[in-house]
Amino acid sequence: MAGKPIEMRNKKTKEQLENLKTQVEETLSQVDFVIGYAKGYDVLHPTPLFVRSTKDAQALIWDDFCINNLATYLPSQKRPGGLFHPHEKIGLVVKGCDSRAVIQLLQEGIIDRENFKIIGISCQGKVDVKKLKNRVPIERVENAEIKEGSIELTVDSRGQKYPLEEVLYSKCLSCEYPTPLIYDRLVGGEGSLRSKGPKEFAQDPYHDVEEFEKKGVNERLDFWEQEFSRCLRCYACRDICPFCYCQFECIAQTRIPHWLSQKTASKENKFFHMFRAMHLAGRCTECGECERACPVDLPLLLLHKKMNKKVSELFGYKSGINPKLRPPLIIFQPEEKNIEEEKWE
Amino acid sequence: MTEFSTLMEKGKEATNPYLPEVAVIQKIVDETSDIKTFRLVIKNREKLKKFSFTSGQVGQVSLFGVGESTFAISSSPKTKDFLEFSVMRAGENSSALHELSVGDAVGVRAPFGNGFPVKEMEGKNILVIGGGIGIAPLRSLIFYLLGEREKYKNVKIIYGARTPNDLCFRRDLRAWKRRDDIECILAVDNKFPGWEGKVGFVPAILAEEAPAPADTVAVTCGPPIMIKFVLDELKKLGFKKEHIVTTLERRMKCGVGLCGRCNVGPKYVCVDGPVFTLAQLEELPNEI
Amino acid sequence: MSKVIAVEKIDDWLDTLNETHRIFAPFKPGGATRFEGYQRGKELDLERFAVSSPKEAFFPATETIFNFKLGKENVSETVVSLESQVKNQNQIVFGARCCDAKGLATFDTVFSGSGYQDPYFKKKRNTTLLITIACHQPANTCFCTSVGGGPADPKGADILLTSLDDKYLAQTFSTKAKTLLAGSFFTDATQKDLKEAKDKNEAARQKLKTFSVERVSQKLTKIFESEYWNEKAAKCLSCGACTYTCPTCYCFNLTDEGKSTGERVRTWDSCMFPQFTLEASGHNPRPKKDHRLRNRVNHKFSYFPTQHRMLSCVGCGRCIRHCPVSVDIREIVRGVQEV
Amino acid sequence: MSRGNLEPEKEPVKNGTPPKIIAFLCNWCSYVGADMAGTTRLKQPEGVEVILVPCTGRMDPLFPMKALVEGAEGVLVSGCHPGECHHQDGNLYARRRLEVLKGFLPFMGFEEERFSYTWISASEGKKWQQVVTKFTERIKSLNGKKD
Repeated sequence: MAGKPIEMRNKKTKEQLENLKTQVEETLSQVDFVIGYAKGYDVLHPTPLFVRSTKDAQALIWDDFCINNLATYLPSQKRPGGLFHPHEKIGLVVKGCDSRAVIQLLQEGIIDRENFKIIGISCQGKVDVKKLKNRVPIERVENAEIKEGSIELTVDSRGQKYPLEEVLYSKCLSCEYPTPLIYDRLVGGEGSLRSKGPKEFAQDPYHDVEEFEKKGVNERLDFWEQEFSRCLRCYACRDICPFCYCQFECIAQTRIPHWLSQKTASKENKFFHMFRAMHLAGRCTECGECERACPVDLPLLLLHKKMNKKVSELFGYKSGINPKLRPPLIIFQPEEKNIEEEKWE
Repeated sequence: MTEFSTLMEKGKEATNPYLPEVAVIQKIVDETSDIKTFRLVIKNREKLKKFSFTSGQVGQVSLFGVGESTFAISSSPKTKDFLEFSVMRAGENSSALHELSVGDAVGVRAPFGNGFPVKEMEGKNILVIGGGIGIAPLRSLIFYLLGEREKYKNVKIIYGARTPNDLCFRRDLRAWKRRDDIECILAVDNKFPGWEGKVGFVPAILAEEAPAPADTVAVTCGPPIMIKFVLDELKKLGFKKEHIVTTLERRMKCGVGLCGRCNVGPKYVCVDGPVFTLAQLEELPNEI
Repeated sequence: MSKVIAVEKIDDWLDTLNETHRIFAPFKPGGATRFEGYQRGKELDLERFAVSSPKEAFFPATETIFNFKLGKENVSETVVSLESQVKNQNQIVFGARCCDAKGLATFDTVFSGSGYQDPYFKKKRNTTLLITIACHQPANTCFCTSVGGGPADPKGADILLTSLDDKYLAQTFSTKAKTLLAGSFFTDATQKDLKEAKDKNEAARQKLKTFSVERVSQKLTKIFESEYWNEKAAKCLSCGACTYTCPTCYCFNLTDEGKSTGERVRTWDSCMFPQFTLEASGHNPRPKKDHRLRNRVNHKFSYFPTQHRMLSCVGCGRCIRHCPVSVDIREIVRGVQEV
Repeated sequence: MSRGNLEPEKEPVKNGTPPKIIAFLCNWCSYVGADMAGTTRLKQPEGVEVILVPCTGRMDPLFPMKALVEGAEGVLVSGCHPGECHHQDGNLYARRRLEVLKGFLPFMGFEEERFSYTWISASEGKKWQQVVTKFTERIKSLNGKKD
């Protein structure tokens, strides 16, 4: 390709932003509001923006940090209207990985297709701020730019460079759907081919799950005991998840039924995350928002990727790909191909 | 046991306000299909003797292993040898309480909150308007008024419920009806075979009775929807905001203004309430 | 009293203190820096901002209020034995920031204020010393100077350490603190040390952008019904990350666990959770997330100041940094002034 | 560190006491089969606590999960054979959920042997005896290996 690839990347991002603004403005006439991204408190943290007028649309941004999965606002409880099913029509800016969440919500019948308009936008991978946080004190970042295959952060007026492969989200390094699978409008044409990640990583997104499975059972037990002792039970992972739309009746907090004690010992925390993983079996689309939202950096995506790996091995099902498919755990086959009955002789 | 003194004994200086006092159920009266009155006797006799409260104050009843919930004290402040709570079966704790029988133990933390302004009400006419389980704190107030009858001008009670079977404290109602120094008007929402009293919602009965607002304090408790219309009606009838007294309901846990749950604006219902005048309510944000 | 201690002596100093006190200090177990029990060899992280404030040393996320044991003496009489004891343990919180220390003023006002008092908090508060470190590199989410604090504000601290490159200046602000500065680790501070510390703290203060929160309290009561809250809460997920990491949030829950023997447990709770004000009847005075966000901001900047004549926000910025969608309380508070 | 998820204060099971095992049995087939094993005097291990469920279709995968987290050392689920379910397809739904659970538990630090599900009809008392004995042996061997 002519020109250095990274300048092309920035060029494409800028074009997409202009195109996005016009697409959002056009969508405004068909919906009550459009949800996109705006500048947050610093360059690394864009924040969701609710656009209700062309004036709001000017605040829209699109860059290498816009990571929020905005599909989480589709189920009614999280919408500004909150509690009930308002007949609001919503416009939504959706990346490839987010589009899987939209499709899965459609498969579950929790949202009605004619109630929202999707503005798809192809994606070139997003920078994982937690990977930066472990390398440089990001709370004092002044500027961030992509230059020649790396990201250059200015912190305390000193520049630090990191190759993109090192700091992109792991899900981006093995991304299969840079272009959204569902959209009413598409900004910026087809997505770039899967960005070249570290070789063994690019092929198998479940690489980290397999690594963890190799450990001994006690090592795994101790690992989770240690990790979940940090959990604050703030439920950010649950409340940002597009599929946890029963916050009001979540069994983590109800007394009838009384599944979980409010104590925050590692055992209770572990049981909460385990049953959330079970509730997401065959539904989670690995958008990774739970891991991003966790204030104490728990490796939550690992849990849900293990569950998805099991579900795909057993039923060959991948969540949020085909709106016609029914989620695997609410159907069955009289003869299950990959499940044999345990032998007791 | 423990080196802490409970709320029952020391009130504000209780060294551990979270620690309940163990009490035993002495008597259970089935007021209606879903309301029971529990007569509790605190096991520690001296604490019970020293215990005092004002009508309108509430208490927290603990079912160990289940939880705690807030109920108005429905017995008279004058009775010293027991406490009564009238409980409607609603959530986990009240349902568990309904399963208990005489002799079972519960925990009690009381009194909480401010209670009715019985001192300021002296020398005035008193209008008591109750609905459903809202009659519980008002029963305690009526007992108090009858005990100090001469301090108050005329006393009028308007009490309504869905059906005659939903009227609580029927024995007391009959006693009040027989008295000539108070007026007791009972109502049910709609006609019911064998019912001669008034028919209609409490706010409508209030409009029909149209009591004169002069030198009268109105005290009302009941479901939020009834309170809303009763307050409007009282304002229409010309009652002064300072002379309209009601109570607020909130989810409560600590009951002593520490756990931050039961606020309406800057006020905490468990310590600044549950009794508020309409004047005070109108200063608070509209979040009822 | 002011003394000086070399940086490499800090670990030894903590070791000796560890024999008589239980020390809470910031460590980096996973990715997140967090206040945890001190152990020799665990690598201190004094540079990063700890995720949740050291309030856990005074107000643990889970605490037993009392144990109960139900036993039937005879069929008609049930016996209940209640047993509640507050462990007596000398503690030290080391490496807190000045905003964390100031946050404790809110806890003191509520839990050992004029009304009912909390014995569990008071016992820990009276047996815990606070060693804070002046901030010389505030984060872009810090706004302590806008709410009456500062990067080197000693309020609430027993000892304030100020970094002077290879050594720390240690200033005491309570009688108890003096006992900690004994021992061979410390030498007397010189005037030069004091001057250098003052300059560094002043330089840190200049780095912070200050905005005014004047009249916010009165304005908040006026705009209670405005659409402003619907807009500001639109992106909020109503989770508990802001409240659980906040140094001044003290709301808690009381629940019972166990059947015939068990305990009543106090655990953190959040006004942002829908169940916080849900009543048994099903009525909820704050059913929607904009009600809840409005209540949280009002509590910090209007309700608490009306009751106690002090703000209940110390400007540490944790609710901004740890919000999954970056709701920015500075933006909300400044916006209130313009509605 | 709590091994096998017993409450830390509880000491690990000495080899004398039977391991704590929970068996969820469906009301129409496996419970009857297990009952038959009892009435025909087939020798069964101690310490197995049976919980009756109307059908394996009612089996919320959180039941075994909660049991194991709270300290049960083994959980067994058994229902009618696929195709013979009293409620037509309860066991067919359950098969998928329980298979997913079985694949997930080891990842969280529970030995594979701690959870199994199987199908035992009303007449298979013998099979029940075989299953419950083998399952308990496996759990005992787990504890033996660990201490």
